[in-house]
Amino acid sequence: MLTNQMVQILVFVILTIMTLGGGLGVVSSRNLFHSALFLVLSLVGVVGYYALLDAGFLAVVQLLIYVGAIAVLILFAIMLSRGLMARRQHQRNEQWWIAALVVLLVFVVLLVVLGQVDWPVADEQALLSPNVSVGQLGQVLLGPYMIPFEVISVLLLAALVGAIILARET
Amino acid sequence: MLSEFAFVGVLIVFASLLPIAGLGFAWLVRPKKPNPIKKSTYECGLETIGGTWVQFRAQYYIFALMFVVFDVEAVFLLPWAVAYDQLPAYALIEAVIFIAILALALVYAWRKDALRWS
Amino acid sequence: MGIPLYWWLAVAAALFCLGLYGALSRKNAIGVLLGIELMLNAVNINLVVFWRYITPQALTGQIFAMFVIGIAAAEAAAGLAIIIAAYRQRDTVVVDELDMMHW
Amino acid sequence: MEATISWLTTLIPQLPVPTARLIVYVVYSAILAFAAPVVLVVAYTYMERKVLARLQDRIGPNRAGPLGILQGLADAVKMLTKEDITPAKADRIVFNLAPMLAVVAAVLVFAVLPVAPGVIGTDLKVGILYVVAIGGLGELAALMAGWSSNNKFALIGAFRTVAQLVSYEIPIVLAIITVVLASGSMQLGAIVAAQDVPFLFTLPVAFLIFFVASIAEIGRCPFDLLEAESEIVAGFHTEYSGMKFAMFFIGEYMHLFSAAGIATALFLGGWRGPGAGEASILGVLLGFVYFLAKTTLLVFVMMWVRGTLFRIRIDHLLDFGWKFLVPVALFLLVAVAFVLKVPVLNSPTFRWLGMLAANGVVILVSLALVVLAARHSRSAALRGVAGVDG
Repeated sequence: MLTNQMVQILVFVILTIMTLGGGLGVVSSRNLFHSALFLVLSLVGVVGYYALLDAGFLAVVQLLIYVGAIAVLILFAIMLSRGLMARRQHQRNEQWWIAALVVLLVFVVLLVVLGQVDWPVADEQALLSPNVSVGQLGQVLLGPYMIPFEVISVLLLAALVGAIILARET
Repeated sequence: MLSEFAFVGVLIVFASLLPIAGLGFAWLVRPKKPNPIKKSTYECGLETIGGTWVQFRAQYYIFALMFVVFDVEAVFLLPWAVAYDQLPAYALIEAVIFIAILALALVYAWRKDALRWS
Repeated sequence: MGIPLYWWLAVAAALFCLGLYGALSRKNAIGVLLGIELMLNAVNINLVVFWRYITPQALTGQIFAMFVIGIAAAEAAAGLAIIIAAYRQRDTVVVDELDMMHW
Repeated sequence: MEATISWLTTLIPQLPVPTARLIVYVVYSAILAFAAPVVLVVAYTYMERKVLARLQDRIGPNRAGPLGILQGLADAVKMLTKEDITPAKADRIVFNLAPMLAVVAAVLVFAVLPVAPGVIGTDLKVGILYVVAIGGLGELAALMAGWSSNNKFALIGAFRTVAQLVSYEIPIVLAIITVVLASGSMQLGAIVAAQDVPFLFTLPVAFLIFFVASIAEIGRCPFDLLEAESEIVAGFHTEYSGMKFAMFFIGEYMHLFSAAGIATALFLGGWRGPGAGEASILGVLLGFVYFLAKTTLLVFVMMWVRGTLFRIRIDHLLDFGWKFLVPVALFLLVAVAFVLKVPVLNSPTFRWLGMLAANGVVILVSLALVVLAARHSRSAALRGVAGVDG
């Protein structure tokens, strides 16, 4: 008999294969276009994570912004820098093995440290009913987080202005 | 406690079975007689001259850029729209400032002719 | 939640390390950017996991994740524009060759 | 769905609820993923051919079966038995994945479509945003197809398709935010429930923006640049043949249906109508009939538009999106937000009238601005001519 927990773990394992497998593809693929597609796979895995964590709004936002917008932007940029695809050059720099060693070290340290911390996990009752709706998000966004809310639009305006100046053909 | 996305998960499985079944069945019944001319790249019967990677115009990138900016702004406006009835009147002013900055981005791109397809 | 908190943290750490490796080892500027996107996502997973497991009644984790996504979009837009501009100027996006900053 | 699950558990008492839920999910998924696409494509291609033929004073399909009703079947057999060619220079894996992704993305939208009272795959709290987000997968499929074909026409077609899709997604999202503002929810079930007066009548400008931009999103005439045979052959799927081409084709017709279905849910009151309700089987069936009728009406209008208008140029297309639809949608959003905060308009009737008034103001102001701009550019052009002459 399938219990809820088994289903959750099964979904978690599938999503982890997608996310980490995609991530591995991003860093190891020799073709940049494939790298970007692996990134999409990985990000879709993260969408699943958010859905599993009951953060429905974030899941959909991740799909919309990352998969729908940022991935398209990256693919466009790859296609625009034409010679990259044709030239079968080495994709790794000379120090890649130092990077690999350092990253491996960081990973082991992180795993050990994360295992030793006694996380203040909330009580059972609170865990069962995460109490966040989009409406509440809106109330907080326009209440305490009003300044960051406005700043985001200024930031995006700045990014747009800068990017248009940079990317325009002169 | 089952996520509201459970149905979407089931549907993804079935939705990917549809093309697999369709392509699989077609693979069984269709003829397979490839030859080099059939498999060449389509260009009105002529061979492609030069690589596929002709230089594309950065114009395409600008449209994708505008799209990303407006998409992110829309994501921040949606919680505002959902909560709007419960929000005090100054939420209107906050949102108007937000939308005005967004409109400024549009006006900038417009004035700089970044939106013109030449 | 049926999944231990440590699993989530381990997965996020693994994704972060993959991204870090990509950002450090790639020759190509777009490849570096892809690595950075992976790292940002790992951070976001952590934010959401901490919200879900430690403060499920507070909204801070989700709000922060939203801001991170917004900032990631701005970063990608500007970063890729720089890469395109550099490509047009120098006909390369190999990071080692883009050295116009130190003359 | 919940009603069906509880009905199933009362029918077979020893059935545990999770199992009943799984059975219902699987059956409904199978309907959405297999039956619906086949029925929709056959029905709508037949309808499209007949409608277009009538508009052009022809008869349309009339050989296969009575009134040519079996034409869709004949096409299906033809597609199945066509040789499937993968170009030698193509990137095989990506080339094969792209059409599958296109179909999966098209099916996934159906999950949140409220087709009848209580009949909806899952009434996500973020339903309408989910629909928009899934649309992004279609862009990805187009880019994958265009890139992996290793063909200039396909690549340029993919670029154009995606530029068009992203440009018209913004007006759609802004129109949706207006609806969310008026209904206070992103849940499609709740949006349908909020429409005692359909938003078509209270937010007509939002409907027009949504509808026009939807036509562009599904790439139909007059926005069918990606299939401009005289310029870029057949767009991003130039290299596709046989069943893989059929996948893109099926995806297109499913998008046609889901775009009309979402417009119905957002603006035409969804399944609502006299007698429709969740209480009885008859009410549910009646609701389904209303939904299908409204959706098919919108599909018919799209076909009518296709038969009447001519294809527009890409610069005009992008200008229309960014320089007309987006500013109008932003203006409308602000106007409706303003009206909803006016304290006098507290009763529902006044709310509706207020929104309608806001829409009227938006129409008048934007039309006035367009006329002024046209006059300005005309006189500028005239001055230019005079300058050359003088």
